Amino acid sequence: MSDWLWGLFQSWGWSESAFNVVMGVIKGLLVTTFLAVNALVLVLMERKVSGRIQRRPGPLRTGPRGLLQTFADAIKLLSKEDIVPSGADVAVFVLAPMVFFAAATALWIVIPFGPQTIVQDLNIGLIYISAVTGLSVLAILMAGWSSNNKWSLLGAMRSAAQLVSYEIPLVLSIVAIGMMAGSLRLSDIVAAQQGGITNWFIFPQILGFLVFFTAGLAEINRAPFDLPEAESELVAGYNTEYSGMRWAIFFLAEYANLVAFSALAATFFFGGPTGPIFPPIVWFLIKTYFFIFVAMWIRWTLPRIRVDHLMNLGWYVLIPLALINLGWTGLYVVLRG
Amino acid sequence: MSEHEATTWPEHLQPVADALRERFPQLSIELKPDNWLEVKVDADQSPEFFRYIKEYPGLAFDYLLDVTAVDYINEGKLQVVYHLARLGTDAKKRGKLVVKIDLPRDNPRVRSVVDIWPTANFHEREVYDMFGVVFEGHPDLRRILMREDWVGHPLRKDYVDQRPKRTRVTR
Amino acid sequence: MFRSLRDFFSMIRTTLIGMGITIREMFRPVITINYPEEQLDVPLGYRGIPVLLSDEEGNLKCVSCELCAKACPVNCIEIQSHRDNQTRKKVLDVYNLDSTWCMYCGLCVEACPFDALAMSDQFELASYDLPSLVYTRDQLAEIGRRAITPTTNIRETQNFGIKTGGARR
Amino acid sequence: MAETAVTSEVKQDTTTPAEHELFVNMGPQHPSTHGVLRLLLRVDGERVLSLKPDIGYLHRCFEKIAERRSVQMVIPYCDRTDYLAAITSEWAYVMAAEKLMGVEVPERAEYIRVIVGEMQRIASHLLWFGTFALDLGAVTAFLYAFRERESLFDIFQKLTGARMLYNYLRVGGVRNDLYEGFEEDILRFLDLLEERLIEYNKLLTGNRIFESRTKGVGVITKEQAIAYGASGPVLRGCGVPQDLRKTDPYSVYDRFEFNIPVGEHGDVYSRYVVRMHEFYESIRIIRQAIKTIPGGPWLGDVPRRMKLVGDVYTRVESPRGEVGVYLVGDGSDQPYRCHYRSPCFVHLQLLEPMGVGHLIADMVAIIGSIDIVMGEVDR
Amino acid sequence: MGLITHEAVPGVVTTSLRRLLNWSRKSSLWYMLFGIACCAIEMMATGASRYDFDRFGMIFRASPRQSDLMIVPGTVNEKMADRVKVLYDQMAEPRWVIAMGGCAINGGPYHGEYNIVDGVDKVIPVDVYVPGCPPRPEALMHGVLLLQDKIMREGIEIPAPAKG
Amino acid sequence: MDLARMAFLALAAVAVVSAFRVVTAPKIMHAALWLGFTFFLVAGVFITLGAEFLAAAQVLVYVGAVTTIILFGIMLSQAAEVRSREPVPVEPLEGTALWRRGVLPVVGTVAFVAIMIMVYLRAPWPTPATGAVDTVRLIGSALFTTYVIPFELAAVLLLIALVGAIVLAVRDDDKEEQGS
Amino acid sequence: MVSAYTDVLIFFLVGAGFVALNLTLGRLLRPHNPYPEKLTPYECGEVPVGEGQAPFNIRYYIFALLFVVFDVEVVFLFPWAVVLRELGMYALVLMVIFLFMLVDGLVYAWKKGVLRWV
Repeated sequence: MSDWLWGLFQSWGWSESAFNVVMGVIKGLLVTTFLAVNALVLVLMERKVSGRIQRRPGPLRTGPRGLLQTFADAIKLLSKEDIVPSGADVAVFVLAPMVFFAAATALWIVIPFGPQTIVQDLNIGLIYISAVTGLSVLAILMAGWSSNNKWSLLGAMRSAAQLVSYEIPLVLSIVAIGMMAGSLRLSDIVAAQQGGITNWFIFPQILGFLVFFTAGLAEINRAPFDLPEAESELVAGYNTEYSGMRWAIFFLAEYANLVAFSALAATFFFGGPTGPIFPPIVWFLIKTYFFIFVAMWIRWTLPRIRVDHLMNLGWYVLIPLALINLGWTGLYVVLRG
Repeated sequence: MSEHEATTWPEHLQPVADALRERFPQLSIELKPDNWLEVKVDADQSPEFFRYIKEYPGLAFDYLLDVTAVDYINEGKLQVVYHLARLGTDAKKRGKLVVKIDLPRDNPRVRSVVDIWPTANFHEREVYDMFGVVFEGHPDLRRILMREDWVGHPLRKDYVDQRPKRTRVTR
Repeated sequence: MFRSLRDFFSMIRTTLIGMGITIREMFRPVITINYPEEQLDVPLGYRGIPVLLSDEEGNLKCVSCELCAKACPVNCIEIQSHRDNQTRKKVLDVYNLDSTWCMYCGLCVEACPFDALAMSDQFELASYDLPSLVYTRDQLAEIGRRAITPTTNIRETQNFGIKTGGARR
Repeated sequence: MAETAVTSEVKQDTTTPAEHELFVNMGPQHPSTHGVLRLLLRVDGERVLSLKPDIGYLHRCFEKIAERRSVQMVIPYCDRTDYLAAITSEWAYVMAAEKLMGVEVPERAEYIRVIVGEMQRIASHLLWFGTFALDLGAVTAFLYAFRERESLFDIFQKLTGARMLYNYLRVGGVRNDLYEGFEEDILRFLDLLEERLIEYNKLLTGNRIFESRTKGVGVITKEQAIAYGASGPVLRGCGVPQDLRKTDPYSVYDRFEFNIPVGEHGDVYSRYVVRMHEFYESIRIIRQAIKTIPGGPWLGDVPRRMKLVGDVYTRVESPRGEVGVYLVGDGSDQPYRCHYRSPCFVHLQLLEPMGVGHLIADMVAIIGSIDIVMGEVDR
Repeated sequence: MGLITHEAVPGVVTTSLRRLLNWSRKSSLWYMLFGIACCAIEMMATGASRYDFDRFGMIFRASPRQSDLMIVPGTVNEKMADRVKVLYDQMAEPRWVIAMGGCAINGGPYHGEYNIVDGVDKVIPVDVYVPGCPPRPEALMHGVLLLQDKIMREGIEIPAPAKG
Repeated sequence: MDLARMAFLALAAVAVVSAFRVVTAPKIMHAALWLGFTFFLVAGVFITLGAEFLAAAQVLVYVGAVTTIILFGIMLSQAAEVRSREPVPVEPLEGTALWRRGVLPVVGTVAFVAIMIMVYLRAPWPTPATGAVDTVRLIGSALFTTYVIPFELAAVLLLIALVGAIVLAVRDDDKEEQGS
Repeated sequence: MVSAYTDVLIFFLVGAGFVALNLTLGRLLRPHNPYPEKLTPYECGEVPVGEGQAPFNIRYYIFALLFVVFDVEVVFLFPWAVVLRELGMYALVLMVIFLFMLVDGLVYAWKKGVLRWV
């Protein structure tokens, strides 16, 4: 299709740059749609999974078997009043969800849907991932600060400290992946794991996976690390004052991040979107949704960790483990050549 | 009350009564159901009494159960009632004590026992809130259950509700 | 640090145990009652709204003695009656039961010496406005009649399962 | 809108704000204050520097109401004080009335009371377990506890006709006899519960995160607990084996064999463990009572005209601690004064020694661990 | 002001849009986690597995900003009344209120006592009254179904069914 | 003019405007956010110059970390006017203030720009990297061959920064304890 | 190569645009009825007391500072990761030395107890 479009553009006498821009917009819209659809599915899935774990059916009455539940939620949120509390810093308040969602979208540029199906296979892919995930700290701080609410502020400070602390082990475990593949390109990482399960990085990188998974859960605010929004403690954390669509955007972005995290876990450690029989996109979805399910499963099992233990876990456990993993990976790579 | 009654008391309560009489010979001690000992104390005597029953080793009532009051409007008095106990599984050492202090209905004042039993804090606040009994020496004597701007003390028998009527709100 | 590490691994271990529990529960059947479509059987003796009972001919058993109104802790029962000139019996004119004041304690039923009152199984009383929540004599009698239809298979003296009248012995 | 003094006090404080300190209102509407408790926190970051409980948001004039109703009519109101343990609050009141009227309670009624009382303890502890888990973020454990609670409610419903507020105890006995098949029902439930308790322990008690959140948090010493008049699991969690069922037995509790579980450290975890053990003790008591329950009437001879004379204080071990009722009668059938001593009202004072120096997240655990029922606190 | 107002506007497009909106609102009533008294426990029980509010698409939110439905489960007294008002005010529109239990409807067993506000509708407007003391979970769900009916009719001229 | 050049100019222009806003924003919070935005745009400028690694590092370190630290700083700051969400009142400059706050910065800026221009004119610029060159690999090789010593010195520098930060924070705490 | 990054820019814009679009769409549908009581900051039903924003303890700052330091370190790690295979043991040793110094700092932070959460 891209070739056909390119031909069309050439016939119109447009330059390659213009073509790239148009293609970029198309890809962006596709990815956004993908994220939105995913979020719709995930919200329902989360409610169904949590329901099953708790021996109840979950949404049932909206549409057949409750399938339209998230559509109803979305439309309702869309038509819900949008409150900007008095004393809030309006510009920052409005901007925060945008930044959060934009960062969540931008992350998807480098995530491979197939061995070659990547929006842009940047050759600094891994650094790009590290850099973009860091942006959500900014958004959360903006949201918490601008709300003029104490719970928001507490939530924002918490989550900022949390994200900041878990970013490091996360990135360190990503570096180890880069070492294994000898490249920062995600397509190279997928390629390096081709040829059967034994080539998956999970085996030499079991420690790295542990660190990545734990830190990743913390980075996307999933239980047991869902402290920023800890309902029983901080009411709703940094988004206490957000209502309607603005709040929904945070929600959406968090689910987008969950999908991204699961996709990355699959890509880094489980061979990425490849496998026998099925086309890559199917494998991509299977593996991604497996990790999404695991994240949900964990969420509905565990109590919430306390904030100081969270920090201890980050600094005293995960960073040392990540460094050990780094050393081990270095030896592994050097010795195996 | 009288001497001959005392002989019918359960054995383990005798030392308690003796210890009380030792310091306060005039004290009337009565046996109530469930082996409660009841004493009546004057308001001006109360600080000394409470300190004594807490600190005297033979008594050592370390556990204040409850402080409340009763408004005997016909007799023109407010009675503050303290329920005390000693902890312990040993039945011999167990003792339960009811202390009653009569106060005048207008301007009832009594010494606070918060410094002896910290638990009295909320109880006394509640009694103040509901009956208007002023506990002297209480660290923080404010209304506890009612709104701060509430008028009157609701559990008094002559209390009249004087709130303005509220009307229904419709959308 | 080693303590923290140990903690971390024991955390993972106990998490896996917990996840084992939850996944096992996940494949068990749901226990939910799908309310408007299916409904839990309200057990015999459940205390819904108090209703007036009728005898076989469909006449109210109530003799307007007002014992129920006196026994009610919240005064939610309002009774008006007049004495019929011919039969010299009291006739119940108004029997208003405010379902919002009622605490469904069943004391009125216990007070009734004529088995004329029973706690029904009716509890779906929600409404948009307040006046409709005061149940009148006829409404209460209607619910009461519904309950003694033969299909419900409840003995008459034990309407709705509650022993009426003198639960003393 | 009138400000309460607590608010104005804080306002005074905030006019000279200390360095990096923040005043936070926790409640009355907060997910984990178990109703309408309000805590005024002064925090530095997330560490609590001082806290003041503010109550009265559910004051429902129980004591005044009791003065205007006849003896039997007060019982449903007793249910609504401690709505999670309606039976035990009824029990304390009914016992007081019986003492004032000199009514004998038949033996069967006492046994039934013990059985429903312990069932109530299980129900209350199940709810506490659930909400405590919810406070700590474990939603699933909450729903599991409610699941078991529902099956217990089925039995309660069959027995008393209501789910939560039973109005089951009467002066002189109980309202109705155990229904046919009660024995099988309750024994089946107890077996189920024992099975499920193992599950709870695996899911929550053994969990490392849970342990780290509860151990060493909200510690009070034995002396503090006694000085503040704590009772029930809060006191027992500090290592004081005080349980009215054993130390001052009422009803027929002295005929059953059971232990008083006692904690060691006086922290949230100890209180948690004490309650978890109490499940087993209650199960034991019910099993014994079911086995040995005598026949006979379930309601004693009560004079038609009830007269309350004198004053009496009765106490009962509720799931939360010691419930006391101080009942004064003036010869009529209405109590002249009815005072309800609630354990949680007393325990609230312990929040300050427990909570200061901890994090906001710990406050949630602490409040959960003392198992507050606001209806009982405010009455 | 949005396209959709509270008044009924005739027209096929607005009506079907309105119907869609109403459908979405009634299907996703997020209720505020707000417990006052005994009824709050039954409210929690309704949310629990046996009855499961989630079937109706109802989940709880702690913040009033994100909730659509305020279930007032319990007695509102003078001290609480102002807070209930504040919380109601802080909810984003559209918002609904269910008065759960006799106490919230008009004081219930406590009506007329000192310190009791006789019904939460003296403070905030109430849409559906659910009597009971406390109402069974089914009764509360019945109330929710009534509210859903009411929401479906909002802004559209559908004759209300006979009350019952 | 090709797209890269165009993008370069556009990004640079926006960056300058944004940098200007950093200085003129009435609210300090906004200033910090403008600064973050400027960093972000500078990263874009780097990309147009073919330095993708540098750009990513810029986003990672400056946008992600440095802006965060500034935001933290604002939130932690004790001074009420810094924390305030209200605009800071602008006072007219006079006397020494004018000299210190008006003239000196201008002189400094002019000098800085002059030096920059000089550097620009005299430096031997390499030809911009084209297409498929893996800059990361180049940097890596250079780092561990030519620039080994500076690389290890960077570690020392970071260590010093770390220790310095800790010492400052701890001292601040001590002071508080004495103060209160 | 620049074109690869136009996508990045476009994605950011599309993300922000998606948000803006939704909010604009919502504006057509949603009620808008602000009044002072509604706009008061939420504080569990109370009228807010004091300022919404108090300064935090300086200890939080340490986390951010450490983060910056480690972020810079990570920037060095990435090129190293890529070339490790070619350069072999030599680069590994260099990096171990590099990391060792930073870990030093971390250990120092532990010992000083500044990583304690307040």
